[in-house]
Amino acid sequence: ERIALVVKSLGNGFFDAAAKGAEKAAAEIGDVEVIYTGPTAATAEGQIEIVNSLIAQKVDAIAISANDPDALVPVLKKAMDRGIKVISWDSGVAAGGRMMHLNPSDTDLIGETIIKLAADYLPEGGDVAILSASSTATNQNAWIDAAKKILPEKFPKINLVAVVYGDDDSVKSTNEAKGLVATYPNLKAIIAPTTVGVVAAAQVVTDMNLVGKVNVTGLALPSEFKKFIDNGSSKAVALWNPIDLGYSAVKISHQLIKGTKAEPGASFDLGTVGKIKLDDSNSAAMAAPFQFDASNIEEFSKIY
Amino acid sequence: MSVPQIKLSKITKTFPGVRALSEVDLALYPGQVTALIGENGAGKSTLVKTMTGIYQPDGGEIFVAGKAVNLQSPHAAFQLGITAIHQETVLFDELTVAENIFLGHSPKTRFNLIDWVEMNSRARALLDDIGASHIATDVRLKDVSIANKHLVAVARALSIEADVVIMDEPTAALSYKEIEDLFTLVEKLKSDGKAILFISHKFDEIYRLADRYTVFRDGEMVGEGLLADTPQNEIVEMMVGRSVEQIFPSRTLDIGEPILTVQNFSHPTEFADISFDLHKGEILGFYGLVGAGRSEVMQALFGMTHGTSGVITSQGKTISPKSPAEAIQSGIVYLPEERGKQGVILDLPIFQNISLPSLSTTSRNGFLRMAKEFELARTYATRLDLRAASLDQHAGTLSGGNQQKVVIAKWLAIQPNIIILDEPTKGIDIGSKAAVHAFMGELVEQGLSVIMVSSEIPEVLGMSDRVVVMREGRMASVFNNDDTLTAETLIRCAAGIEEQAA
Amino acid sequence: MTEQNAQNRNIADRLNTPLHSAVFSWPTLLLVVAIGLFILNVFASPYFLSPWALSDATFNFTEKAIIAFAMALLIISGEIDLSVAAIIALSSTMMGLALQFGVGTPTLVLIGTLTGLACGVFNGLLVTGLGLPSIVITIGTMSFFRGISFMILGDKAFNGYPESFAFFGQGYVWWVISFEFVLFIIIALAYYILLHRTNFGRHVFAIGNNPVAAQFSGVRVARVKFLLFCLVGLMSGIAAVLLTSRLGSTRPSIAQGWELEVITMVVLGGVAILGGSGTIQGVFVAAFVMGLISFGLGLLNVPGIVMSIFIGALLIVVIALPILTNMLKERRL
Amino acid sequence: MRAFIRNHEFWLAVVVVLMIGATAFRSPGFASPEKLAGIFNDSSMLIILALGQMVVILTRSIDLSMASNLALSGMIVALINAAYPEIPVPALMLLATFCGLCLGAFNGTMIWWIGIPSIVVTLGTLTIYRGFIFLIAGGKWVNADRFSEEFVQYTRYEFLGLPALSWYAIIIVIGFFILMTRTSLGRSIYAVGVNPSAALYTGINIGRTQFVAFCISGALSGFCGYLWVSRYVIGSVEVAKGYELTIVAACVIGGISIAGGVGTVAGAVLGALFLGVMSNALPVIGVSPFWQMAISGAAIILAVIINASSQQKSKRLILKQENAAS
Ligand SMILES: Nc1ncnc2c1ncn2[C@@H]1O[C@H](COP(=O)(O)OP(=O)(O)OP(=O)(O)O)[C@@H](O)[C@H]1O
Ligand SMILES: Nc1ncnc2c1ncn2[C@@H]1O[C@H](COP(=O)(O)OP(=O)(O)OP(=O)(O)O)[C@@H](O)[C@H]1O
Ligand SMILES: [Mg+2]
Ligand SMILES: [Mg+2]
Repeated sequence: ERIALVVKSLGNGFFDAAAKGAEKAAAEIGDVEVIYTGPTAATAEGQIEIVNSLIAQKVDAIAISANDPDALVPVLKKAMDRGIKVISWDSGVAAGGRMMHLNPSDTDLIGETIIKLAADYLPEGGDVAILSASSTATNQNAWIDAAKKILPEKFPKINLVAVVYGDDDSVKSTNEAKGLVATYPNLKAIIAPTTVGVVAAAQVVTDMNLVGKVNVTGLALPSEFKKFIDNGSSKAVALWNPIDLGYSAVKISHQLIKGTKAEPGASFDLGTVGKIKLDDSNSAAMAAPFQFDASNIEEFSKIY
Repeated sequence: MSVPQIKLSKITKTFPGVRALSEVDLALYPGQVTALIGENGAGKSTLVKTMTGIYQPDGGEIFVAGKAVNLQSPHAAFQLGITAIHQETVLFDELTVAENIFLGHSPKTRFNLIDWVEMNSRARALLDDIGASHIATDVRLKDVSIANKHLVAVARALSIEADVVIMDEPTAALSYKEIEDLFTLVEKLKSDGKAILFISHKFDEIYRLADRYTVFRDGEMVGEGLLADTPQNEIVEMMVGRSVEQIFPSRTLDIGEPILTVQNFSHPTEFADISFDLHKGEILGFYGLVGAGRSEVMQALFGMTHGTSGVITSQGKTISPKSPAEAIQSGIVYLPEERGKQGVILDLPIFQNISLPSLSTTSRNGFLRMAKEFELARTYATRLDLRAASLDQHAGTLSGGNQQKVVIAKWLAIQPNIIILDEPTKGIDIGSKAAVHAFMGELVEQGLSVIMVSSEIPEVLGMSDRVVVMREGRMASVFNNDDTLTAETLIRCAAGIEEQAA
Repeated sequence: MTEQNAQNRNIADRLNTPLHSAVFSWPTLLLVVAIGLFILNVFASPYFLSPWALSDATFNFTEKAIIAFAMALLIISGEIDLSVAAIIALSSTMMGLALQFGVGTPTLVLIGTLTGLACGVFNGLLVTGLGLPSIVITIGTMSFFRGISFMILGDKAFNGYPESFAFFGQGYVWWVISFEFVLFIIIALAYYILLHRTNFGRHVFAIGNNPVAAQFSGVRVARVKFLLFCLVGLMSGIAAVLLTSRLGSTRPSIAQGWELEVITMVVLGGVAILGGSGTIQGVFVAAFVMGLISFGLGLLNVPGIVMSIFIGALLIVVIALPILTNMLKERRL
Repeated sequence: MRAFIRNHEFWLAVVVVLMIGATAFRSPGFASPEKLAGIFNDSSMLIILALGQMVVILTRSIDLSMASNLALSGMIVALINAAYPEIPVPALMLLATFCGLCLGAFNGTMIWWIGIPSIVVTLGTLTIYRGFIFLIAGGKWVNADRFSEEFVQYTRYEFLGLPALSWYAIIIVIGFFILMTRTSLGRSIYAVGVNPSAALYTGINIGRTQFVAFCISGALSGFCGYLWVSRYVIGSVEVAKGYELTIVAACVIGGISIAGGVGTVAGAVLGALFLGVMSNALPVIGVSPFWQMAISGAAIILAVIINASSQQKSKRLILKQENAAS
């Protein structure tokens, strides 16, 4: 039994951690080979070529974190036509291109969390900006939409001035972060719901001596971000457990292969992580994001 | 006899597939000019490059002032006092005059950096020395006129204290007056006791300047001696291997209707008010100093240049060629001056070179028919006695003379009415020259009309029915080539001397 | 030069027979490489020899190859176009834009190809009209065309192409034979005829070898080059239709980096980068070689970036080999 | 004086100053010394790389592998720093430069000894070098956390108000100015580009000069490899991807002729500054960054057109009388 874990791009610490979880699940199930693959640049075209070769290899399941919700649909449809089980996780694919989607957490909850992370340290309110990954990343867009929706209700004093895109490329993210600081002199916080972006923004804040003036926050791997909590450029960030995510993706794929139907209401056993149930759009969410700050980052940076 | 300043002994040099020099000897003596004579491709320039360290010989020895030396690089040659004015341009348009003179051996400061101040002042002194005080040292070479460029090349050659000065066809690109200046300089160098090697295809120059001669044929030395003791036909026989009559083909004048009429043909910067007619079966010569604008006029007639005005009538119809393609359609073809760059396409097979302008006739609806192409190429290749192994051999593998034949074949194949030959014998040895002249005679006999641009007076006088003389972009005069027309008249007219007298 | 003289000298038409020349030619050598790779793949992966797998694999190169054929002609003529990928992006964006106005599939295809053609005209005018060096002009238009896509799309994407539009990039003509593959074969044939069997093709070779001499021989150099830029633009437009249809969406970053892949394909196909020589057969086989390498290594789950090492090395080795053997031969002479 | 005004570099400098002026008009803070220093610092790497590319282009070649060379050299020192933080950073800078030099020398060897056109060789090594990054790093990134503090600081230390990165660029620019105008090597590089066959007759070895040019561009790429990784605090396969064409663009805008032999150090620096100022100015004057690409594309096209018309061969004007009269 072969399950392919296709990620947005290789080398990203978040996905490397997810791959670890996938291996764990495979070892638990036994007789499962995990193929961990992805393009080096986060593009849909690169993922399409990879999916094509996975189809040719007749893998049993593909679990993908997609760079583009629509561009991948045709090729994933083809995979399903050839009898391959397809799920998306982390960053989803439009409904036609997958059997189910595994959200790392509830979208609205993440949207709220990323704003809250900034608002917690801004009792007076103020200007904040979002530095996202690529403009087509499904998950990012969903979170940002959720955040925008919740702003007027729950955080009236927080003023979202801009959303910019760093394409998960460190240079572009750095330049965009610099642009934000230059364009909005009263900026109080940069929210980057992506690991590459949050690191780049924190580095910019450090370099431009803005520690204490601009707070960087968002979603980050503790192991990659510890430095910036330590130096004060960031007060706190949040993330779910990527290991659990990879683990669950493989568990679900395995159950699909074994014949479980992916339909609204169906439930999957995620072993050590627990159980999930599919909603009307055939998606399910895992745990709430977990917050890291000066008190616990040391401990978690050793894990993922 | 004194000790030769430089002596070459049994020098051999091979290129892939060509033995350019085989065991040649040459000696140059101080205070003497030695002429090196030979057909195209005889190996003259190759020898020059071996003497200046650009090529390393495969065998043989070189002695400078009696000592065996090894010329590993142009620098080594410099240091031994050997300098050359090469056949091809060896100058740098984008660099300054001073730098062109000193590149490779520029004066340096203590930190081994180039000393621009010193370089400029030394260049100044050198140019003044050779009577070129009008050339500034800090302008870019591209802003210097062609004749002055040549003086810069001379200054470069003299920028080192040389005992041996080599000149490889220095007069090929010069006009009458510049040639005279150069000769004065050579005389001066000679009286300074330099050993001089002079290469030229023009026998009048050789007899005027040189004391000794050496003749090469196919990379071998076939004779040497004192010019005073040797008549020209003997030398020609040595270099060609047979005797060549320097007689222009005689032909019965059979000149018909005007076939091309040009009126007030003008170009904003290059030429103005050109008016002449060309008759059927006529050879019309165009004479002028280099740079008089003859090629420009011809290329404009051929549609290469734009922005011209005037009226051109060909066979009763007014034409205004906007491109060579249009000129060809109206029956005018042009054999360009620079054979290698503008004439043949070196990496295309011979048959494709020949058929290129005729493709519309050999092909059907735009689709190639190779058989027809071969047929066409074969017809004209045999007619011109082309020497080649096969028709699909690349034109670049042919000798210069045979390449010229390919270009001529290409134009004959489209059966033109008017053929313009621009310096058809420039840089061509005496044997091939006679063949080209004979061929021109054949063309007009078949009813074609020929315009021949030439800077060689004997050729102009020997071949043309009438001669147009151009000066500074304008027509100076038109002469009927009867017995009264002399070389002196042409030169005076081209140089504008008669005008001053009037 | 007399009749007699002519008769006793005989010049052969050809030194070698056409068959002999064909056997010892670049495309043949490359074909051997391709067959070798095929066999290697059969042994390397059990999944390789399946009609569907092979059919899927063709998608990796057909779009690029379609541009490569036109690019081959352009490079043979001594010019180059680095803006092809940007043209794809702009064509795709224009189709997406048209889609917002609810046009149908035929109009979409027309807009895609015409945008490509228009870009080609733009390049062609700049290069031949103003006599500018194509390598720098197309570096400029490369940013310019893609830049316009970014101006129009910003960080958004166009989706929702009609069902019927999907046929071009996803449809099959017969069994495993995709529409793209059929189009690729037809275009290859068309370019083979254009380059090797027509006057136009001959002019392209003449220009590439010596544009000045070609001009002096009555070839309309500027016109031919202009047409070649138009062809490259048109082919990029067609590739844009195929790729957009295959992806079902348009983003401004589409086809990023393709220009270098297309040129690699052309050079691997034996086209001299400095112009003057090359064959369509060579490019055709080169497309398969690149396809086989990336598909074969893909089956072994080798990341794309590592595959590119093989392709880069192949490029250098394949160009260096004939030069090296020549050098050895000459030394022996 | 007239020569000076006709000078391409002069006009490019005017354009750059106008751009700064116009932006400052819209957003007064833009022309403050700190902001200008920031822009210079942002352009530093491009300046260094453009100088390397300039040397190569001057010899009638092109180096498309600079960005991959940069990324590979950068990854090598990043990995070494992550594994052995105790190795002093200057040693790593030298090592990066040396790596780059070797990679450049490989290009140069292929071009000199085997005689493959430079565009083919560097097109090949463009992908090969980048592939090697993946192999040596095992596909992983080197993240901010794994670098030593010193490694990161060596581009940031300030001296006279400018970060070290800017100083590296300034020193290299001065060095290149001397190299190109006052040394035999510099002049040979021009000579080879202006007229290769004439260069041969002057005793310049064309192949060797091109080889040296590729070594120079390689060494500078390698050095920038360290700078890049230190500046952006990340080592990954994607570092500087596609940057090779930006470098060429800077050269083209700077008036360096792709046909070789024409171009100056000042031109390359100004070309890089032009792009640097533009990318800094657009967001400030409220132009969407999405417009930047199209604008820089248009700038390149315009630059080429202007260069071509200014470098056009001066007409011969053999019709002297007429022109004297009019
Ligand atoms: N670099 C080279 N490679 C190959 N063959 C060469 C090279 N240089 C010269 N040759 C060949 O060597 C022979 C001698 O050439 P060379 O230039 O010395 O002739 P030349 O006597 O100077 O002729 P011309 O009067 O036309 O100047 C010719 O057959 C030429 O084709
Ligand atoms: N001042 C100059 N600057 C640059 N090139 C020049 C100059 N004068 C002449 N030339 C070059 O010399 C060649 C001859 O010039 P042109 O064709 O106008 O005159 P011509 O009378 O035909 O000379 P020729 O006798 O050489 O054919 C041309 O190819 C031209 O490029
Ligand atoms: Mg010669
Ligand atoms: Mg002329």
